This record gives sequence, structure tokens and C-alpha cells, in this order.
Amino acid sequence: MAILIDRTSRVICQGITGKNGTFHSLACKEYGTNMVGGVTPGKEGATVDGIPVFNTVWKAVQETGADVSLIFIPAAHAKDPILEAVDAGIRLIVCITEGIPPLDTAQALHVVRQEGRLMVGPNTPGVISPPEKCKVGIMPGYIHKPGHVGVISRSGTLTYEVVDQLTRNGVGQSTCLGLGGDPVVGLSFIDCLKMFRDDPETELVVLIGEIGGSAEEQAAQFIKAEFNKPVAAYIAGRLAPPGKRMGHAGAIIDGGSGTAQGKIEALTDAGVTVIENLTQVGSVVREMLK
Amino acid sequence: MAILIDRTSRVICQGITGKNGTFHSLACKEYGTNMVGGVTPGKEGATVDGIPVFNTVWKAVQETGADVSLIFIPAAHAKDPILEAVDAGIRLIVCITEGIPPLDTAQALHVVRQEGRLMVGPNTPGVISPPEKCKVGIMPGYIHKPGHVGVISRSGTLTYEVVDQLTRNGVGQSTCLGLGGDPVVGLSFIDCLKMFRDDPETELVVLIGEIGGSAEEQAAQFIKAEFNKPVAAYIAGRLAPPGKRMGHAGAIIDGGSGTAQGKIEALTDAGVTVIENLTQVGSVVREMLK
Amino acid sequence: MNLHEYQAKELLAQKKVAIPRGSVCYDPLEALIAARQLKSEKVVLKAQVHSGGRGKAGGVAVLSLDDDVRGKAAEILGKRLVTNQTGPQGKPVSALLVEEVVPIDQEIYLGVILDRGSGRVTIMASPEGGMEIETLAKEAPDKIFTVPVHPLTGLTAYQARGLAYSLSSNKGIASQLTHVITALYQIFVGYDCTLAEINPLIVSRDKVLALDAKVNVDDNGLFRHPEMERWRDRSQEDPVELAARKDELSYIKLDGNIGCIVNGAGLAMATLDLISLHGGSPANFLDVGGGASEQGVADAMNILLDDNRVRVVFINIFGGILRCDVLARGVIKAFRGRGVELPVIARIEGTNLEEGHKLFRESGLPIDMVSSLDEAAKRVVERAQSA
Amino acid sequence: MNLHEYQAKELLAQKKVAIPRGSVCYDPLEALIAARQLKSEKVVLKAQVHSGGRGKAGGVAVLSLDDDVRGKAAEILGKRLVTNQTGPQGKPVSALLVEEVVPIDQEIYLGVILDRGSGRVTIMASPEGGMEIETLAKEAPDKIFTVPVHPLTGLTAYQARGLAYSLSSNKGIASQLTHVITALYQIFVGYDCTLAEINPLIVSRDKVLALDAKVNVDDNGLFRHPEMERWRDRSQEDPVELAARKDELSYIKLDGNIGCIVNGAGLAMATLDLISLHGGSPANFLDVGGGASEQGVADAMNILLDDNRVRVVFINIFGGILRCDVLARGVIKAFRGRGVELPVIARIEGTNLEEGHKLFRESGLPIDMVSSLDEAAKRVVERAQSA
Repeated sequence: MAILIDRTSRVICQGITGKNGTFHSLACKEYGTNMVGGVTPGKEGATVDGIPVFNTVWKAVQETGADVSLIFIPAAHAKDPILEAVDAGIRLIVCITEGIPPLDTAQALHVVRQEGRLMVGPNTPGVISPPEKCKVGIMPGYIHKPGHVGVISRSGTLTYEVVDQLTRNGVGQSTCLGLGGDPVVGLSFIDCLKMFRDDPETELVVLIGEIGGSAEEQAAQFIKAEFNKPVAAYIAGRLAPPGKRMGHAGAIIDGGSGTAQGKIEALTDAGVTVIENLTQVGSVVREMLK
Repeated sequence: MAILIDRTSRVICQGITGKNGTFHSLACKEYGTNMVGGVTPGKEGATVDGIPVFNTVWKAVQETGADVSLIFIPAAHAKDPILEAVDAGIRLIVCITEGIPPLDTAQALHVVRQEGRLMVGPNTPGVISPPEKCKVGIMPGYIHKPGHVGVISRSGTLTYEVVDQLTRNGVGQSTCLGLGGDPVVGLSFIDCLKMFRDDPETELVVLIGEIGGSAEEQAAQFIKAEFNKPVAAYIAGRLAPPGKRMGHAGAIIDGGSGTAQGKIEALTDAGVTVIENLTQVGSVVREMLK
Repeated sequence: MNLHEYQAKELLAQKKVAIPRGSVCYDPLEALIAARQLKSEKVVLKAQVHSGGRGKAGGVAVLSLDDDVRGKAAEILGKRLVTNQTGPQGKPVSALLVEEVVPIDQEIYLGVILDRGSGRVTIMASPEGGMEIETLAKEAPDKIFTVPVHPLTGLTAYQARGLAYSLSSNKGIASQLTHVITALYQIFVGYDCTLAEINPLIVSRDKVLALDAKVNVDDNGLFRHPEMERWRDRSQEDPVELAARKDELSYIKLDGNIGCIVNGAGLAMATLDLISLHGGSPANFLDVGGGASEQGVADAMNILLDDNRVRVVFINIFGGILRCDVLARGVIKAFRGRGVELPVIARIEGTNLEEGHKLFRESGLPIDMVSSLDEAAKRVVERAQSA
Repeated sequence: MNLHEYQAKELLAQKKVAIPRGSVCYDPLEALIAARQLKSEKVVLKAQVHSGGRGKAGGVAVLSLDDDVRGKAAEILGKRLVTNQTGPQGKPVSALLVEEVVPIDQEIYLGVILDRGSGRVTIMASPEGGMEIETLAKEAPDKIFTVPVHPLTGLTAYQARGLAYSLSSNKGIASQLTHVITALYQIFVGYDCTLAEINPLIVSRDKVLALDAKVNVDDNGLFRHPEMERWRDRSQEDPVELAARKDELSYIKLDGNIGCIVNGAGLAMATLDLISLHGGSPANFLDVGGGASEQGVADAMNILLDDNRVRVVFINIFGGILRCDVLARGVIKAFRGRGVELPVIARIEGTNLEEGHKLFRESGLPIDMVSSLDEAAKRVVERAQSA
């Protein structure tokens, strides 16, 4: 078991014939993901290493029964394919694209939520469930190990770093996902915590936050009130100066709010084990599981 | 009992300080309607014959607990007050305004439905429930009589004509309403038939249709399959030439569809008593009730 | 308000939809010059009238340059075109569209309407166009694709693209079709249309062109598009209907001899039906509206007094806001101003009924007051037949 | 990208929002002439810098015409303005806005942001403006009104009107406020802003004017507004940060002496934290991105080599798409091109690790490979302290 995706997930890639789309579709397939199709308008009939390509998501869903879509469309045009996926009945959208104007994301996300679908990202490394051998994203698969720790992050490589530590410490993962580094993203910490709470295979959750916004503070409130599994957390950006975007569009301290210190305090107050030294996340979690 | 409105309805009028707004608000009040307020931006604090005026619907609802709104706003600006009423929590909107561009109506109506509210009209005479002494519209109240016949129409004066006949034949009404003469309107025949079906005080329904669209044909299908009370119908426009708008924006025969003959056949086929001579509606219904 | 083909095509061209080369001509010599300038092997002359079915009615001619272009143009321009949609009186040909003839590889139907039931703008298309959508709906309903547009989101790129690929699997063609679909939708929404249609939309080698187009603008939306007024072709409309609209009356000419004045569109339609049921034939539909003024009633009455087909006038008013005394004053005003004698049967209900009756009685005009609607209708028919 | 006050006001003026009369000046004489032309009893000189808190920092001066306008203008124009937001190095004053001083009857706060939690553009307003929204939120939270805007419908007239009446019960004022609210929203949405703010928006007798305004444009939306580039004021940005952005690197200058190269923003932030945890002080944040090229890495390395504060370079890469050999080649390329000797501690994980190590070893450069991240961070801090 895992959250969001599993071995029954039928995954398509929107933008499959682009450089990144092809590379990562094949990497997902190699990891074990059931890549059933791809979409590039005008390329229907072609295949990408055996994966059939369709003109529209609607056709792809009709022909393959896909329920998950991995999106690699340039930022300037990324709103439309999200809407297309929703309209075609896709249940879970994983939008890798970075740099989508936030107003576009907000509009697309409104429709996603209105129709009762899920979106991870944008600007996310994606989702991976090692026990299910299913990866819908760009993370290196080999650092993961099947197990019982859920990982939720707002970051990419920082998540790999943490996962790598977990694996080196013998701690496997149930599902790992990046929520996305943008100010407005689909699934939130709370959404994922709810799923992990209901997932019997997940024993502990690692939450990787960063400066900007108040998603971590809200997660802390939720954990305090409604979450019954142990949580470890790491928050990046204690040294970030105010008013500067730290790489991620969403990582900015605005008018004194969104600081790492505030998040750390809120999480600590909620009973979360906040780890100050990044390099100790793996070992601390190993101890917590004992 | 009645449908849509009753003596507990708390009604406001948007556009109450305009000529028609004032005239009809007072006429409704005189009939017995609980007119609790009105809205005209910039006139908060004023009263119209004792009815308090507010700047916004939100304020009016907050102060008066209104749940029904009667709209008299010129067509060019009528979309916004409908959205405002929805946002403020109004349950039933009765939009009298004629001449709203249909694309505006369609947008407003989408929001009305999305939020689970009801709209009668636009381009409607409104709703009246004689047993409840409640009138939200512009129909002359004195021709009505409390009773057990529901009247649904796409017209205004034609409805008065029919109601007047019913009353002269000793047949009272539970609720009478005009759906509106525009191509796109809120409540449909079917919506109202469902309510009349569930209203124990309504024994028979009079349906007054006209050329254009297929609302009557759809009503016929519904009646045949799911309606268990007697229905009498009159369809106007047998003489209408194709391609001409017969006064109502919605009354037009397009490409051979929407003819009176087609509607009459569909209703007759559904077991509805279709009355050919308008002047006999009252007497036929009186006989049907025996 | 309806547009001519050439006007609809101008809107399309503004949106960069390809149309055949051509120009609008108003006299035969102009048409000949236009045809020669096209340097096309064949040209087509198309009568510009507000009606479909022009081809069968002789309003369209395909000619080679050896043919007598000028003569044919003169013939069409001189016609009143009688199609299956115009009625027997036909419509004058306002202008001639002279266009190159292009080879056709595929004919597509593309139309945009506002669907009443769903309240959504809906795009309809078929890869087998060229005939009317009603015919298509009967003959090949499975070949009609419909795309309902979300009222708030508007047409999305994927919807236009998806529809395009269902019309053609060729990427280059589908890409042009996507553009045409988007453009037609934008015209529909941008001008508050009741219909925007390209039929046929053709594929000609590697190009997509709008061969014929029809755009009707909703009168209720016209206030947002005052620039459209320059395109109104009064020659295509009945002058009495036009004048009535100016007076805010809703008037439609019919074929009979009983003049009708009614308040409310539904009651007005029902009044026509009632006349017909009793064997009579109405000369018109005329709705004075719910709250007509004395002048409005007088204007309406004058329209009937001007109509020399009218043998008797039927006034059927169920007064709500319209007071009976106001009605009576309007009718009397119109009569007094003309000195005409035309029998009137008046059936009046509503506010200030007594005063209305009194005014009529004292006027000395030939106005017959009947309180029963059925009786009134019967008497109107009798009077019309005996007149 | 941030705009200056005068630029934000120009956008407002384009939307017919009233602003005080005034003009932008670039030298003291120009300021004097501008002040005299205003024919206002008092004028205000406002330093144009990308920072709030200008008043307290001496960037704003109210003068009467008897005062030495030219001297004061020279003083401000010559400054580097140090506010509570600029850091100790301050910002150069790009220009001076010379404006009339208008009487103030009410100060209103009005701001538009995109709320992260709800994903909705949200308008915030308070009838008691003049201070920052954060201060308002603390001191009078019940006086802040927020209006979330539906993502598809956009701001509706009734929302703008409703907010306006909650700021003023005067019809004339509320009607102007409705317009200003709508205009500010349109600017926010029309230019993909992260913030559009008028503070204070003042009521001056019967008029509403934008006294100060702030507009920040989202870098991710800039491609839709190429016309905004003309307004970019490079003097307000760090030249190294600007150059880095051109190379598609994300660089932010910090105060320390340890140069950092990391891939991924989160890991880059975490690396700074780790350095600090071990007592060190980073000279910068630098994210080369997930899929940097050899040249991208070389560009990043060059930025650090150019920075004479840097004592040691810390490379922390968790390679996913970025291959270790590509990284090594980029670093070596930068060193070779310069002939500089600067100690490097490299902690590298990921694809082609062995080849990367080999390239480093064979390069003969002072590159210390450490496989433990914690160990690497400690060593970096030691080297920086001993250097």
C-alpha cells in the first residue's frame, strides 16, 4: 500500500515526445511504472519506446484507461494541459513544469478542485511509491527503498538528500512526494498527512518544509489536532534574508511572515521532532522508529 | 403550502428605488409579501414606504435575514446583481429584467446552479402563491385565488389570462410562475414539475408553453415517466412563421425545430390534456378536477 | 440582426481565418472587373441576401471567364430572390460577392450556438459539411461532434484542438482548424451572436478556407456592439417591422386581414391562434409590451391603420401595468389623427377598466367592446369575412 | 521585478485612477523647475528606490516653495538610501518624484495579493491606512476587509462596490473607490503581479487619490509583459544577481566568506543552514538548477571566483539529472580559464560519480572530495576560518 499511486496506476505523459518527457517517461517505465501512453498533438500513431502517443488526453484515456498524468509542458502553455487532463477524467495530475505564472496555476487548480481531482505541483519532482514500484516524477529511483516512512516536501534535491539518508540508515519509504516549490500548488501538507494517516503501511512521516507562506504552520495545527503518527521535520532557509526569492518562487519571506523560525516553533509546539542538522534526519528517524 | 415561496419568505428587492422597483415592491407588500428590504448602492439608510434600503445585498441579508430577491436592474447591468445575490446567500432569485444578453444570463446562471441556488427568469412576471399571500413578481394579485392548481408558463399576460379564467371558474391556484421568455432561463418546466409533485397541496398542473426550444418536449418526457398528477397544457404560437422572434427572445422556430405542433404532439403523447382554444383552459381544468 | 455572408467573412478575415479571394460588388460592371482581377479560371457570383437556400433559388452562379459575367451579375442583382426561407415576396439582392473558385478536398460543417438546455455556448462540427446542420443531424448524427464550452472558463485550447483532430488527422490541417474554431467562437462570444456558422469550411489542398459563413447577432446584445449598426441592411427587413422596433413595439407581418394589438408576446401569439381557430387570418403579430404608454398604443394603432390589407382591428389587452384608460386614449388619439374609419373589436381586462370603456363610448368611434375573449375572437373573424 | 512608485502611479493613471500632480526628475535643477511649475503651496520630494521605509530613512521631504528645493533634491539624489529593508549597503536613489502636497481627510490601505492557501487573488483594504499592512494586521485586524476573487469569474462589480462602501459610506467617494479597487485588481491580474498596493489611498475633500503605490511583477509572468522590461531599473538590483539570472542561475548575495554551489533551491537553502550550524558564514545562495549544463556550472563557478570575499568554495550536488562528470568539467573549465587557486570542498552524489571524481583528481586543482555532507560542511567552515 501507498498513497496517491500504486502498481495499478495507469500513467500517461503529456508532452511525451519532448526531450524531458521522453527521458522521464522511460525512466518511470524502467522503475516499474505502468506507462500506458503519452500525448502530443499531431503525433498520434507514433510510439515512444513502445508507449503509444495520442493527439488528445481524452483519446489516451479512452484507449488506455489512464488515471494519472505526468505533465511536461513549457510554463507558458501549461494551464491548458491541466484543464485537458481534468476534462478527460484523469484522477491525479503530476505537473513537473517550473515557472508557470501563479495566476495560471490558480485558475487551473480551481478547476482541478471543483471537479474533485488531485494535483501534485507544479514545480514538483513528483511522487514515488517504492513498495509499489511506481514512480511518477523525475526523482532518481535508485535511492529509494520500500518501507513505511512517508516523505512530504516542498523541494526536489533536498528530498533526494533526505530519502538517500533514510535508505542508507535502512529506513524504507511508503510514498515520497514533492508538493512543489511554487507559492500556489495543488496538494498541501495537510492533504498528504490525511492520506498518510489513512494508509496502514505508513508508520511515520517526514515533513520537509522551507521558508515562505504558512503551509508548515497549518500542517502543525493539523498534526496537533488530528494526526496520530510520529512526524519528523526539517525546515530549510533559516539563513534566508527577507524579501528575496530563494530559488523557488514560493520561498520568500514577505513582511516578516513565512520565516523558518516561525515554522520550527509551530511544528515543535505540535509535538513534531524538528531536526536542525540536515545530515541527521536519517539517523534520527531510524531512532524514532525503534 | 406552495412551492418556492410562502408566508415565511423574507424578500428584498434589488433596484428598489427605481420606478418599477418601488411600484412593484409596494404592490408585493400590499398583497401580503414580507418585503424586508431593498438594495440600491449609495441609498443605505433610506426607506421606501417603510422598507429599509441597503448598499449591498450582503448587508441586506445580514440585517434582515432575507432569502428571496426580486431583481429590477436594467438589462445591461443585470448579471452582476444576480451574482451578488448568490454570493450574499439568497436562496431564490426572481429576475424580472427583460433583454439581458443571453451570454450574461448563461454565466450568471452557471454560478446560481453551482452554488445550489434557484433562479426564476429572467424576463419573467415572477412567482405568486395565493394560499400563502406571497407574491414576488409583477403579476396583478387580484386575479388569483387560493387553491390547488399549479401554473407554470413561459409567458406573462398569457398567464394572467389563464389564471383569470381559472379563478372565474372557481379554480384556485397553489403557486403560479413564469419561467421567463428568454432562450436561457433558470428554473425549467421539469424543475417546477418536480416541486409540484412533492407539494401535497397541488392537485393538478397547468403548463403554458410556446414555440422555441424544446423545454415542452422535455417536460412531456418527464411527465410520461415520472409525474403522477393530471396536467393540462396550452401551447401558443401555432401560427408563428419560422425564423421570426415572436416578441419573446426565446420564441423562435429555428431550422424547423421548436414548433407548436411538435410540442403539442409530445405533450398529448405523454397523456397531457392539451387545450387548443385558449378560452377553454379554465372550464376544461374545472372539469378535470371533478 | 443578421449579417450578410461578406460581412461574416470580413469578421473571419479580421481573425485571420482564410477566405477565398473576392470582393463585394454593387453593379454588373464592377462585378465584371472584380471577376477579371481575380485571375482565376472560374469565379462564383453569390447574391447577398439574408437567407439560406440561395443556390437553389438562382442566387449563385459559377462562371468561367469566357462566360457573360456582366450579364449574369445584372440578372442576379436585379432579382428579388425567393428561397425556401424568404416567403413568396422574396428578398432584394443587396450586393454580389464575386469570388475565386477553389478546389475542394473536404467540406466541413462548423457552427456555434448557445444551447438553451445547458445554457452553454456549444460548438458543433462535422467532417461532412456542405449541407444544413438539420439535414446532417438526420442523415449522419454520429458524425456530428459537439463541444460544450464552460461559461466561465471559455473555450480552451485543448477543446479547440481536440475538435480539430476529430475533423482531420492531418497535423497541418488540424492546426489551421484549431485556429478557425477558436476564431469562430471568439466572434460568437465577442459579438453576442445567436449563430456563427461556417458551412462549408473547406480543405483545399493544404489550406483551410471558409467558403460560406453566417453570423446572426442577438438583438439583446447589440447595445454592446454599436459598430454593428453600420452593417444593418434595411433592404433585407420589412420596413414596417423596422419602424415598429423603433417605437419599441414588437411587430411581425403576416398574410391575413385582421389587425391585432395585444400586450405580451405569449398572449399575442395565443390571440393569433384563436383567430385562426375560428377561421380567420391575422395580418400581423403586434405586442405593445407590458407597460405601453398612450403614445405606444397610438403608434401601434397607426401601423394597423396604415396597412390597407387590414379589414378589422382586434384589441386584446389583459392589463397589468398597462391601464385600460391609457389604452383607450392611445387608440382614440390614433383614430383622431387620421380620420379613418375601421371597425375595432376590443376585449379589455384589467386596471381602470370602467374608465377605458367610458372613453371608448364617448369617442363615437366604431369600437365594439366585448368582454368574452372567445366571443370577441369570433366576432372579429365574422367582421373580417363580411368586410 | 519591482516597479518604482512613479511607474506604479503611471499604471494607475493609465487606468484613470487619480494621483497627485507631479513629475519624475533626475537632477536638482529639474526638480526645482518641476516644483515651481506645480504652483502648489507645498511640494514633496520622494526618493525613487525599491524599498519601503523611505520616509524614516530621509528619502522623503516636504518643502514649501521658500525652502531650498534644489539643495534638498541634490541631497536626496546623491544618497544611497539605507532603510530597514535595504540592508546596510542601501540603494541608490534612481530618481526623484516631485509632487504637490494635498490635504488628507482619510487614509485608506488597499492591496492585492495572491493568497497561497486559497489560491485566490485577494483584495485587502482598511479604512485606516497609512501604515504597513503587517502593522494594521496587528493593531486593527477587525478593520481589515478582505475580498477573495473567484479565479474564473474575476472581480465582480458588486465585490468592488461592496468593499468601497465598507471603506466609505459617502456615495461619491465610494463610487471613486469602486473604480480604484477595480483598476488595482486589473493591474494585478493584467501584469501578473505578486503585489499591487496603494498605501495610502487618500480622500482629499471630495476626491480619492493614490498617494503612494507599489507594484511588484512576478518573474514567472514577465514573458507575457515584455513591455515591462523598459521599466527595469538595474541600479536597484545587485549586478551579480542580475548577471546570474541571465545565465539562468539563481544567485543571492549574502554577507559571509564561503562560496556555495548547490543544485536545487531547497538543498541550497539547507546547505547555508548547515554551514551556519557549524559556525560558518556563507557568501551566497547559488542554485545551478536541476539540469545544469557544463557551461552553467562554469558560469556559477566564475561568479564565486570573481567574489573576492570568498575564502573557500563549497560544492554540494545531489545529482539527479545533473551528471557528476558534467559538474566536474564545468568546475575545471572555470578554474582553467582563470588560473585562480581557491580551495574547493566538493560533496557529490549521483549519476556518473566515479567519472566526476576521476576528472577532479586528474585536474590537479585544489579540490577536496568529501563523501559525508556533514563532514564536508565542517571542513568548509574550518578552511574558511583558517584562510
